[in-house]
Amino acid sequence: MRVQTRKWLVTVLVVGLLASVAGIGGCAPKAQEPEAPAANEPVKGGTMSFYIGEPAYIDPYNCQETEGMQVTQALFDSLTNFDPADSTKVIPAAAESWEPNEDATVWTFKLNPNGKFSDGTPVTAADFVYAWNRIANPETINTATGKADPSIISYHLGFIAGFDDVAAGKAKEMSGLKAIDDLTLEVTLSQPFADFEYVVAHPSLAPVPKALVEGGVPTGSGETTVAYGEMPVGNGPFKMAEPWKHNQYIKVVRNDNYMGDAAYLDGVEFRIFKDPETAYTEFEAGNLDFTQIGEGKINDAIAKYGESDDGYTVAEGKQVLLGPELSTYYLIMNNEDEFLKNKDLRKAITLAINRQAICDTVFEGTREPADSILPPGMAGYKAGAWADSKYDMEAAKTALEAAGYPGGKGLPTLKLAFNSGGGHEKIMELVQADLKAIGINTEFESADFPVYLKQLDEGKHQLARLGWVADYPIAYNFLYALFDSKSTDNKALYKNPAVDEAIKAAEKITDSAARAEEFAKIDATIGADNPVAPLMFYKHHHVGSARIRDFKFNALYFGNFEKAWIAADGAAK
Amino acid sequence: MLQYITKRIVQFVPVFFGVTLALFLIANYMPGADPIQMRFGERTPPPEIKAALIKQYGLDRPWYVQYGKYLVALSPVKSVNGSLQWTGPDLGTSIYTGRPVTTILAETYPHTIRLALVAIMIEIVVGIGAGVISAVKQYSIWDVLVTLSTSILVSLPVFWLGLMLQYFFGIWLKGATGGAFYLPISGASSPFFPDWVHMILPGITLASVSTAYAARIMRSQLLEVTTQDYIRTARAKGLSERGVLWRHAMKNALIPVVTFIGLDLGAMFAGAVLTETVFNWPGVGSTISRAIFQRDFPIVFGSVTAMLFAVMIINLIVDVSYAFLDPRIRYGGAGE
Amino acid sequence: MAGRVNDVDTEKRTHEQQLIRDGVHDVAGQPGPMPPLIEEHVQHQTRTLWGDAWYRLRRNRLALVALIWIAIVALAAVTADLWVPRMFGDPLTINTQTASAERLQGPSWEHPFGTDDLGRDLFGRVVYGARVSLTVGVLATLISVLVGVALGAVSGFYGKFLDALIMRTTDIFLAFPYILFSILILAVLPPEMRGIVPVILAIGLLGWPTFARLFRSSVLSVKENDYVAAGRALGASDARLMFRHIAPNAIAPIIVYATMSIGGAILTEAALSFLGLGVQPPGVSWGQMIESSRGYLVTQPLLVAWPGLAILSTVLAFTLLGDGVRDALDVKMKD
Amino acid sequence: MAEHLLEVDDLRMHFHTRDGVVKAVDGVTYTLDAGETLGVVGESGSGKSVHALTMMGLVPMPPGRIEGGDVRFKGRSLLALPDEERRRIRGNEIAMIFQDPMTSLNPVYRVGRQLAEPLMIHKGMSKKDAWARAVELLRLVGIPHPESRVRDYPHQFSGGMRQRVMIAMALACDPDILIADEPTTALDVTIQAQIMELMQELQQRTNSAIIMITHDLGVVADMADRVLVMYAGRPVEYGSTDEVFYRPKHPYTWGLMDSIPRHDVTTKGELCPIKGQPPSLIDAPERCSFAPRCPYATTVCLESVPVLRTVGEGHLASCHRIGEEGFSRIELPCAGVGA
Repeated sequence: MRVQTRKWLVTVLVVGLLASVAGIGGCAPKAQEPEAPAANEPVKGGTMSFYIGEPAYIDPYNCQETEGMQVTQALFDSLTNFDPADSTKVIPAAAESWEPNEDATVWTFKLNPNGKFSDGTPVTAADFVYAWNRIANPETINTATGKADPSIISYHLGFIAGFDDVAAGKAKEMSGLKAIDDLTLEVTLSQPFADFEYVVAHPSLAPVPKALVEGGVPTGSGETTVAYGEMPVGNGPFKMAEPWKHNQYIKVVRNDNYMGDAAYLDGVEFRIFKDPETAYTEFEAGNLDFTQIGEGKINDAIAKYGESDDGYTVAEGKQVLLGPELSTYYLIMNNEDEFLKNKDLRKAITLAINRQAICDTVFEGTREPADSILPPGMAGYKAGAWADSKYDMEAAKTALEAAGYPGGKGLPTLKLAFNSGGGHEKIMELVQADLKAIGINTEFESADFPVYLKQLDEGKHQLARLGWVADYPIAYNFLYALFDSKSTDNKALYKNPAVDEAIKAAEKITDSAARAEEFAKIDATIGADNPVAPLMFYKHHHVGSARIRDFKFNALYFGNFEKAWIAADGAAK
Repeated sequence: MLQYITKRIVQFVPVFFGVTLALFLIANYMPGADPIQMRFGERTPPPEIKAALIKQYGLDRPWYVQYGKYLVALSPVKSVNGSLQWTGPDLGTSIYTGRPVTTILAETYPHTIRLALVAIMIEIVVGIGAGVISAVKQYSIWDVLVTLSTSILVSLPVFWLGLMLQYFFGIWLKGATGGAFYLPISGASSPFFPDWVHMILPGITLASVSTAYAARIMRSQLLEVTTQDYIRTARAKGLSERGVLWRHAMKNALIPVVTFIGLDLGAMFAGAVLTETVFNWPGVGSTISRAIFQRDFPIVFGSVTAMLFAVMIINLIVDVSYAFLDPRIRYGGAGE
Repeated sequence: MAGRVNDVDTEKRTHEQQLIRDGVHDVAGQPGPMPPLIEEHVQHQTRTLWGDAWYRLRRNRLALVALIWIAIVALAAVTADLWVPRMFGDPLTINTQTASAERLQGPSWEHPFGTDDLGRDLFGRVVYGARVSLTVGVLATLISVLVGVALGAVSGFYGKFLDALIMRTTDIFLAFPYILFSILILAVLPPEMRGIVPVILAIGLLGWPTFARLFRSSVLSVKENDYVAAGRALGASDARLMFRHIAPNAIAPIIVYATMSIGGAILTEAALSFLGLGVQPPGVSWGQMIESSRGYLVTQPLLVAWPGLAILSTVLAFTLLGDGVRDALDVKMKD
Repeated sequence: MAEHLLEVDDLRMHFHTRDGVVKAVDGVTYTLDAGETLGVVGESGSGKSVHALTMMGLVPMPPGRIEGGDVRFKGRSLLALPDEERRRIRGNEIAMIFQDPMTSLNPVYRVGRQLAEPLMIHKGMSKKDAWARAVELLRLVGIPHPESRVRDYPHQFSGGMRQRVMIAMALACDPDILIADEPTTALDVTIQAQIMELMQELQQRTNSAIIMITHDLGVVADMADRVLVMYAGRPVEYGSTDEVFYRPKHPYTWGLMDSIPRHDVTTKGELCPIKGQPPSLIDAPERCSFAPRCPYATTVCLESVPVLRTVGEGHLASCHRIGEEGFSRIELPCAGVGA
């Protein structure tokens, strides 16, 4: 690898020099040049390089952020998977089939008999039981450190009967989790939850091989083994080629024991960068196949690389992905605050914000103004569901007057909080300018993330920003978490018993269409109260290289590596 | 000499306790942050899980207990099953990633040291070279150039210099040569360049200010030394100008320069926050600053501890080499 | 042993001129009385030390240009409210309705430096940024000087325990990388306290050790001088010795270092703002401008270049002025 | 006329500084023969050291510039020699001892090495031989335990011992001329006498010529065969020691004499230092440079520069008023500024 690398560099240098001497002008990226039409059939081979930040974990038991999840979902198959074609649907993965009982409290999953870990061991229902109990147990050992390190994503399993006992340390195993036989897994929930089939698609709920988790993973070179967390073995289309090179890269190669179709790619190299800006420069230099586009460069990138047709799939010359993500950026208004508990004031604020300006300036028009808390592409989303979530200065002024603060008179300077360093400053500057325009003065209160989170936790905030990313493409994931009076994520402190009841009732409906309809109604109900001001829906701002084909990066932020391939004549550029 | 080293180490003790204690107090009396919550991002965890983590990191204990535990864990020799064993210092685990701080340091320190050595090489070669040229050719165009460029270099914001280098060598040059030639502008390694190429721009950036200072010190020292009586003596003895410069002036002039470079190396071992941030260099400087932002105090304490020891050892080496260069120190009593 | 020829050496030009004048007027007649030599010499020095320095500074062309530049920047910053909004539009306010049309314009007559990504005039922002930079530079240095000189004086004058305590404290301060220390201090401050004041305090309070050491060593060396011993012998109080004898003579290196420190403080402020710890928007500072336009390095490098050049030119001016002051006051200092 | 060992002929060394031209040495003329000692006296800044450094080629140029005159050593013009040949004379045929022994030795090298250096350069000795000779030289100048001291560093020697080392270094190559630039100024009185004695002793042994630069008239009276009095870069009086001391002609020399405590004159026992300061040499006007301080000055003194003229047997002096009727030394009341 290294040797080849140098040769490549030397060749480039020599070619470059020759070209410049001869006045040819060098070798520019061939992105825009039409290729010979031969290469539309997938071919095997090649390694795709993919930008991620340094993950916290790639061991599924504690894999939470998108960084680690990119790797985990290449290494593992959970029971179900989100349909690459339509992320609001789930398709079979490790489970061939599944079925809930009538009120969606007992779920039975039938595993695919061909399922194997990459070391050849078959995947059994017991592996799921082990993996899930491992997540729930607060004493679980982090294999990389050898110390107890509770999973912070155990909330995925919160509905399983017996979870609370395990979490509280009163039991070791969840009573609701049973391996009926090698290929049958039965899950009993503590309350009806019709969306459970989406939950189990999450990559962190994948099966893990107990022997390797507890005994270490052979690295393949000599007798040495490394902690499972450094080189997880899974049942997915790829397997680790070598232990995780922290802060540098994670290399995975095709798993020949995979139950599904073998991947075309020889492997994927997840290259770790601290910030997307650098990664993007590397991409421009031709050193990366897939990355984010930093702020300010999106239009430039579209001009250079072309915009993808569906917003999710990379094709040559249509390489910039701008598909909506299932997440919403919103401004919390503390519903228990002395001033903000005034519904009309909240309405005035939400009407005053020029969402389009934010999308146009900060994101170069590549995000969409939010007209609901539920993002498009999610079952239950209805355009314009939140009637006041639009820019209307006159209406805002009227609402402000109705609130008892005509022209802002009588209203103190409100605190506008956000976490620093996350690129929120500019959005907040725009919000501040808009609020000022109708007479509401605000002052910034920015803090480092942990400080900010604590402030929100303590409920001291007035106006604050947050973003909510769907774990699974279900409305419940948004509406319960953000607006149920019992939810700890309800940072707006919105309390509406009718909404609490309605959400609970909706989860008993096993028919997905009917359930979606119910959630759409709940969404509108909440929207009428303006507990928060949805600002915009996130969209992808990613770009792939011209040589990768059929690579789909879906709305949930998962890359579909098993179907991707690299054009044979695709140069590094 | 031994006495000298002992004295140095004795002086280090209050510095070590002062800095670490200050850190602990800062960490404890200005909390306002929830580092545990940081792990969960914008999602609030069940209270049991959070409590388990707080307990695990000992964050529920008073600060002096935490400090005491930190000091005990720091000892590389510990009692294991009743007998003393070499276990190496234990710096705890990162709150954010759960990984051992020693592992994180073992990953980041080599990068920091590599970059520091490159920068020091630049500093020695370019800084001392430019200083010598400008002193020897005083008032020449070279002297003016060196003087002016050192003034500019010490007035440059390091991070801005880094960004400009990135623009010219990573972006503009690439466009100008049609992608044939450019330098990598981030990270410590990539499959497309040998590792040393990655060190060029961050190395230059990190070295910039110090190189300018080294050149200035070298120049002023050499000019100062050449006015010394013993230089006149050397000339009067019939030494050639070259002999005077290299045999008599250089060694004397180098003493303060060596001190400066040594201390600078020590400072670089402490991590170059700005350079590492701009170039995404996976070293200890960027790790510490990120840990501070994340309130990942085990990493902050661990890195600072390692840093203090590194700086102390470098300073010790500098002192010893200083004594080696200057017999007045070696033989005690500075003459007069 | 044999007597020596009068060996008081001085080459002060002005002094010499005066001697010639006195001498020549008298040559025609009787040899006139010469002014008493020693006293005249000393008097002359105390009277014109600053005058001399100013004279020499004015003759240093680079330092003069630097001084003028600093004056221009300062004047522009102070008067910004009077002319910037009128000429280029208010660079501190965003109009969200026109922002997307106005943003990222190249340099023009209307916007000499172009506009930023939120459609504000860049030149105006650079001018407003100077306010923060100069304020931080001057105030932070002032704090460092006051604290440093006070502690250095105590340390140098009283010695013993206080000296050891203060010097070990400077060790601690100097052992810890400046930038990390300021990051740490600023990061742990409660968010409502963020802004320019803590930045000034942090830079100022971290900068004192150098001044303390500098002043201490000046005090120590000046203390050895005969006139201090004489003053002591005459029964002068400590305070009187300090203010009348020691301080005026030990202050020159402080002035030189302070001049250069202003530039250093501006750089530190820029670095802290670049790391997101300095001035918070909607305030403007040069470092923060660089930070917030870093993303445009590829497409709009000028957005990054302008504030950087502003920092460079201003800090360079302070560096050159510092060099000039050093030469003018004839202070020996390590670079 | 027989060739002298050294002929200094109207030597002029000016410094071109930003403030103007400094005429540090402005027309010095004398000769020197083997075994002879010339005393050069004058205040600081009178150009006595600079003229010696000019001969040695140790004046940095620029700012220094030789504006005229010549220095002939054994008939060859030193100033016209290429650098390389001049270097071969320095330290070899003409050696120099400096004022401050504390700073004239390189602090970072052992004295042996510093002593061996000229031997290796000029005599082509091996390192070993040179060091052996260095021990000899140390013994010669009276340093006890030279075998071990040769390995010491300068800071381990006392001031007097260091000056002995300097002398040893100057004598290493048996030079024809030894220039001693205020060799005892920085030393204790008792040490001064020892060093002077040592130099005289060594001169007798080697028959080298010595140029003794000093402001100490006592030293000159003791050692010198001839005396050159300099003021403001110019010679004001020149002659044999006896002539100059017993029949001084120049008011400046008179002033110098008055500032010596004399045992043969009993009047008052008061010292009369010369009042005022030596003039700045920058853009000095065309006049007698001593005039502003000269109690005898008249308008004629301000009109032109006096030239050296013969005033006695091999005795020259430059004063406008010499030969004027009634111009003689008068007893002036001292102004009361103690020495």
